[in-house]
Amino acid sequence: SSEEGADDGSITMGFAQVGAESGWRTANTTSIQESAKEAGIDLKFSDAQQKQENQIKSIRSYIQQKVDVIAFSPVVETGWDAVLQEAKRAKIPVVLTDRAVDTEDTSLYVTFIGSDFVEEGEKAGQWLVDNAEASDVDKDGAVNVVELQGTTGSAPALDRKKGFEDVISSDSKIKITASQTGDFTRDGGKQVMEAFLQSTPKIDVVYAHNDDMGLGAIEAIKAAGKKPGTDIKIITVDAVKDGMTALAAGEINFIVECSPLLGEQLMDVAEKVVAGEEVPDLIVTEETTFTPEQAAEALPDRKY
Amino acid sequence: MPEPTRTRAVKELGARAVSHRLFWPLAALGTLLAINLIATPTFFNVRIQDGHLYGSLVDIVRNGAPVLLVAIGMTLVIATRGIDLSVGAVAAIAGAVACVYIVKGPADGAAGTAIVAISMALAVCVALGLWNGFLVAVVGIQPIIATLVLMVAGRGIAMLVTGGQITTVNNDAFAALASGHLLTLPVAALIALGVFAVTQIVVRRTALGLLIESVGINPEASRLAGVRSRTIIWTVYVFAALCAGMAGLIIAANTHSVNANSLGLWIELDAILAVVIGGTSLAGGRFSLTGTLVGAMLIATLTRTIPNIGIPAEANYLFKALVVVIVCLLQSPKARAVLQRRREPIPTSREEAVV
Amino acid sequence: MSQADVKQPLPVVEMLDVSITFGAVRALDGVSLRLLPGEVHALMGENGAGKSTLIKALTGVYTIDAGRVRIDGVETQFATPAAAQQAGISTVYQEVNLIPNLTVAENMLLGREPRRFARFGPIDRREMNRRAAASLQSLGIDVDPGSELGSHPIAVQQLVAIARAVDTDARVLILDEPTSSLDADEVARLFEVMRRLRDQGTAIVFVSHFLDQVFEISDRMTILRNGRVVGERLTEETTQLELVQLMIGRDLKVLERIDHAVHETAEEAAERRLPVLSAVGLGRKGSLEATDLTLYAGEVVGIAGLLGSGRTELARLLFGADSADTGDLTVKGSSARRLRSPRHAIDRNLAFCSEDRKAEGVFEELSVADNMMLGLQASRGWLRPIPTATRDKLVAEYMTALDIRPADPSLPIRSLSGGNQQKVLLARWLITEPDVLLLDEPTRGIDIGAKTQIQQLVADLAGKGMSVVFISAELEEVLRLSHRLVVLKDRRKIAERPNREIDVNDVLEIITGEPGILIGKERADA
Amino acid sequence: MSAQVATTDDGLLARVARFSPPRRYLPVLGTFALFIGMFGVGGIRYEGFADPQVFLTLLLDNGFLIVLAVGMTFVILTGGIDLSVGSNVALSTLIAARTLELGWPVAAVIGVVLLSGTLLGAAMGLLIHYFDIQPFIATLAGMFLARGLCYLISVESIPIKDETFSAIAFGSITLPGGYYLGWTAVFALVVVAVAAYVLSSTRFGRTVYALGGSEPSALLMGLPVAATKVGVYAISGLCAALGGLLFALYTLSGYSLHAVGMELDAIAAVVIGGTLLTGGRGLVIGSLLGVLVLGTIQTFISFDGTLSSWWTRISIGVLVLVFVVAQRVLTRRR
Ligand SMILES: Nc1ncnc2c1ncn2[C@@H]1O[C@H](COP(=O)(O)OP(=O)(O)OP(=O)(O)O)[C@@H](O)[C@H]1O
Ligand SMILES: Nc1ncnc2c1ncn2[C@@H]1O[C@H](COP(=O)(O)OP(=O)(O)OP(=O)(O)O)[C@@H](O)[C@H]1O
Ligand SMILES: [Mg+2]
Ligand SMILES: [Mg+2]
Repeated sequence: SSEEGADDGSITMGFAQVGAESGWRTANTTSIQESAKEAGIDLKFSDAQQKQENQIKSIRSYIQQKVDVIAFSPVVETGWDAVLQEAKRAKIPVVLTDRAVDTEDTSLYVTFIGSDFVEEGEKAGQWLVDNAEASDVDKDGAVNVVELQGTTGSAPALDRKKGFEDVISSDSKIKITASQTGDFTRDGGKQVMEAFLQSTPKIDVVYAHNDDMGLGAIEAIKAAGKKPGTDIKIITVDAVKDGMTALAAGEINFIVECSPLLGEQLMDVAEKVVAGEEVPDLIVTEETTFTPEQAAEALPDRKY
Repeated sequence: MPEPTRTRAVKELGARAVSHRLFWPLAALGTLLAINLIATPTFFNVRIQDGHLYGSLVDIVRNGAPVLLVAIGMTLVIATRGIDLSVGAVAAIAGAVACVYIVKGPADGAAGTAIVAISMALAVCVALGLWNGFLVAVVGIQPIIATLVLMVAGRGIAMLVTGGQITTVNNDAFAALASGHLLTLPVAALIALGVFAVTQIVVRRTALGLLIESVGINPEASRLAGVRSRTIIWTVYVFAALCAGMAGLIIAANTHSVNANSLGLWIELDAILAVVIGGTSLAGGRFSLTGTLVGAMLIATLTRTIPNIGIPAEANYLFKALVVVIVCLLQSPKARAVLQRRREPIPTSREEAVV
Repeated sequence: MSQADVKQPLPVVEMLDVSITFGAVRALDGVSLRLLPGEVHALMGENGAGKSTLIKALTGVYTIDAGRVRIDGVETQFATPAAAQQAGISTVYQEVNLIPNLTVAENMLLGREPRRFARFGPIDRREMNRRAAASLQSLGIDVDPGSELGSHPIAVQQLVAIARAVDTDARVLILDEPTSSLDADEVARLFEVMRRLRDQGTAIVFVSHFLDQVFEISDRMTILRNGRVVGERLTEETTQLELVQLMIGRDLKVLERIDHAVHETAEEAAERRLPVLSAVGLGRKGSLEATDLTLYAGEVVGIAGLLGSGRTELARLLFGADSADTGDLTVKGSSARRLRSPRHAIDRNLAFCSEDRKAEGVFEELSVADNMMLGLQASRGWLRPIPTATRDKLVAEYMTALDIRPADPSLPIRSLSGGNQQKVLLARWLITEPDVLLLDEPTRGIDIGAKTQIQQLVADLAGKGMSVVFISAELEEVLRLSHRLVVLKDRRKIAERPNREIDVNDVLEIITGEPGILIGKERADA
Repeated sequence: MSAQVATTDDGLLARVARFSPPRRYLPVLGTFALFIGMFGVGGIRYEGFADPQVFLTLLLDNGFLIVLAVGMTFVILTGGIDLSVGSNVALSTLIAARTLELGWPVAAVIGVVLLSGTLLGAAMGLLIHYFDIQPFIATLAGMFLARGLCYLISVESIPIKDETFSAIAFGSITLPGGYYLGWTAVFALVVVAVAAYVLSSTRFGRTVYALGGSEPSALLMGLPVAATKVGVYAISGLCAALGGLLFALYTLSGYSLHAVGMELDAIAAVVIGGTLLTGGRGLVIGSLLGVLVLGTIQTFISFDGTLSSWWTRISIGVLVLVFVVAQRVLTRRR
């Protein structure tokens, strides 16, 4: 129980992870598990396999187990009021990681640690606007972008699309000529890109919602006898190791980072919350962007 | 009098073509291709680039290879009244084993390493197939549940192998499985078509096909007739796993990487769909590998059509549902009977006019 | 036709020039049938003559291609069997058609279950069991109405199907081979019920291959051959010989010859005494007590016993279809302990033709040829396919030898009539040239012509040195064919006699333990 | 034949002692025994596991799955399968959320959701019965269709802010001892009871079993095969819509990616509950137990809390295996 937890000085945290759907996510999980061990926090971990109902169940079970703090990375933004209400009644503080929830009652959670997907899209768009001239590879005065969306309807896919579109609308030269889902996978990215290469003439830029789809697109572009990064510019989001390697090799032109290494920050916040200290409502993780040069520099000590 | 005779002969030929089992799937395939051609006039163009064929049609056959492979194995399993839901997970395991071996292996770029990795992955698949076959044939668990076990656990095993990471390999020999070319043709397509041809020959030139069908049609009668049903069931599950493994390797090679979570996800549904579109009944018994080939190509073409004609991502599923329903309706004898009854009055009235 | 009678009442059912075609097979070709209230009307014909098809055409299972159906003079075409049932036509189809996973009572009352409280109340199980029990009892069947139907032997299932059909207040009752697996006692009780219903004015259609039964119960008969009506007769004005000639269009002299053949070989076999298979203490808990049995080459062993006496079980144990708990088997001198699977039995040159053709015999979707070759192919293994030439030769040979019709081996077997399917199954085993052939009810539901052919075949096979076990519900048939008779009762062997020393009455005496009462009709055939 | 007359003078104890369950209840009893066993093991291993509230929460957390499994039971009993229920749930949540957003009255919202779910189910039933399309394929198409319609309604998730909905979602019955049971769980149990009644005591129910036993026979026996077959898919659709409403209450949102793969959970639950996938045998109560078993596995894993995500999958797979094999052994021994 929470008193016991306070007595012996150790904190029990229940963490409900989304799943293990990508390399990014497993890096996130590893970061949390390792940081918990370092911080001496007893971590109860569960994997919802991308299902909201599973996550709700886990959180309920954490409430029943009377953990000291609950953290989770919501599968969806909506639909958390009921279970968070229960946590509140049981006086267990809740920390959100990575993705926000959509609720009017902000007292339901203590804080949010994570990235802002819309902003990631905006950063990608901004780079394109800034480099519009160079990105018009075929020099016809129009920058034709094809977009590889994430899983249809998922929050990162929606937000990265939105942020990107918002920014590029400021430049009338830049147009999205085709957009299709590649389901966040390399195979999906490759197959969709193959189709685009045949059906959509004059592609200047590929904007992929994650590195994996971008890497798939690179394969397709190579197979079509073109040079990725040169004949077609590529922008992606995430900055996982494979993506950074391709960026350093000049096959990708720009990556917006979305860091999975939230573990340390999370444990920090958890300790403070349990100790009754004040924490800010919003902790946006420090995220940067990478150009090929920066990538080459950062690559050697990249963990994931 | 030659004129009417000829028209009648043509009519009869047409009627026979229409009543052929594969007429409607082929017609649907043709229609899809035609739609693509209208959307992209260059759709059928195939050119030689760097000494190999390049074009949408080539892509379709190459990208359709994994589904075709899985569907070939699935056809035989279904013919014995079974079903194998675990093929997606098995594909993921195969990819994981091969990629992890290559990365951890002594010389990760060498062709030898790739060969060892591939053999190892396929050996693991045989073991998984034996496991499925054991549950179905020996323990006597319903196939759908027996293979559900591996479907759920298998992806976990694949993640265990990769440690949850996307494992990327740099091995040209391995990559050649998917993107390599032999005699200007993509290796992946050659593998799938090769497996198709060999299976077709083995199944129809030996008695295996007949025995598989007999087990599927009436298990008890085949037991009494002395058919070694257990061995046959076991064999088809091993074969299905092996096919799934090859599919997994091709998918992994296609992107030089394995993502245990997404590799081959839902491929079992596509494969089953291909089998059924090809005219093999899920109730077991008579099967048609050629039908499966057509079905798999139909699905590959469908996948290609969506981005090609610019269907928005949100409408993918609607489009897929539509195509599936139409193809299946066209194939159903009952639906065709309804259609024909509707069509009948037209020729009659014309004949009346002539007389 | 000629027998127009002025005093005849209005027919309940009138079928006029009905035709039905299945693919290339013209199953019915302008068939007409009149059914009068208060008569038992026998529908006669060889296997495949079109009897079942005619029935299904009437009750809406098949839609007819041409012709008309009148019910009470009103033109009608039933769209579904349900519609026919609603119009008062109650049918027992040829294959036992009930639901194995439901209870006996549920099967009997399915679709008209008694409700509690009101019309839309819950089903009243107690009332249901009570009513089922009552109507079963009137047919003299003693089964627990609450037990699962599938747990009973086929005969009981058939009786339940009859009880279900009889239980409705139908104006027309159609029974397609209801007696194929019933024993004499049960047939007698069924006939009692049929007579009662007839006297109440029900029109009954009765199909059977047992001529005696037909002559005992029917008033009138319509005879079909190859999908055409070849005659409509009053039973009392017709002789069995006439009927058979109408049905098959040729004479029957073969029966005499079989009797002759059997006795000749009996002597020879007795001299040779070569044991092919011997079982010592073979048994299985719950189905057969430990039994000894030795089979000799060139000998037919008949197994007699009442329904449920364990005949099928014995055959299945000998073949390894069920594995025995106790006992030893010796096949041709080498001990096989117990056979663990049919595979083992087949490897030792045994063959077994199951009584349940549909569930354990045919592969409905496969062609006649495939069905025939499957046994041989299975024992060769998949790697050694039978060469096409050999295959075609064998198939053609057996198609003619057993007179299988239609004579097209590429047809799916399901489009053959029941009797012809049975012949294909026989062919399957004959092709493997077994040393021991176990035949469980090979003549059930088979017309007299085919039956004679099969009997002849059995005698010939034994003559050539095969050892045959012959099981049949028809004592006459068993006695006519076998050299030696084994009698089972209550899952136990109670007697074993050479055929010479025994007749029908003796067997009945052995089984009942009372002096045999001659059942007149059974004698007539001999 | 007087066995049916109840012998009331028989002592109750004696009757209980003599009681041996009919064979058709064996699988369900097996499931029940294993469920109790799992709870026992959990209670010993983890503190707080044996708390009755854990069990009550199990019902609450799985209410929608229970309803879904009930519908699936009807379909599977006829020998069919329904892959569309997961998508149908998602569609229902979205229709509910969108119509509520548009300000429709709650009754109308519920009506529309139930109607659309039932129609989708019935449409698949029509395809299956009248056009001989195999259930697996027809419902696969239904699955694509429903998911596609979801995206058509909204790609983004829509929160439900309606007061009535929240009131129902948060509502619970307080039981003696301070325990509580959510209204949605109560509702799910009511659905189970109704379904059990329909299957065991109505003509429709018996016809469902008959269809699973032998469809050609059922046709020849003059049973309403068409109506029943279309009916079970309509019921499955209705249950999916009900499940969707419960899910919408559970998450107070509508979203196109809800309930992906939930059809597999429902099928697994039905099978674990002892229903044969070939049809004709099984009980609704078994499906309820099946859902509870699946739920317990999850509770187990979150109480344990140390399993890597892949170990979760592997352990679920192993548990399902153990379960199915145990049940197989139990039912084999007659
Ligand atoms: N469903 C079917 N498809 C194709 N042909 C069929 C079908 N049913 C029956 N036939 C054919 O129609 C003919 C008549 O068969 P039917 O079953 O009516 O014979 P029957 O007189 O009842 O014979 P039996 O005494 O053996 O039952 C046979 O030649 C049979 O092969
Ligand atoms: N699957 C089964 N489950 C339970 N009891 C069975 C089963 N099969 C047969 N029996 C019982 O075993 C006994 C012997 O049946 P068996 O079929 O051997 O009789 P039979 O003498 O061969 O009769 P038939 O003339 O029907 O072939 C019967 O009393 C029957 O009720
Ligand atoms: Mg340009
Ligand atoms: Mg017949």
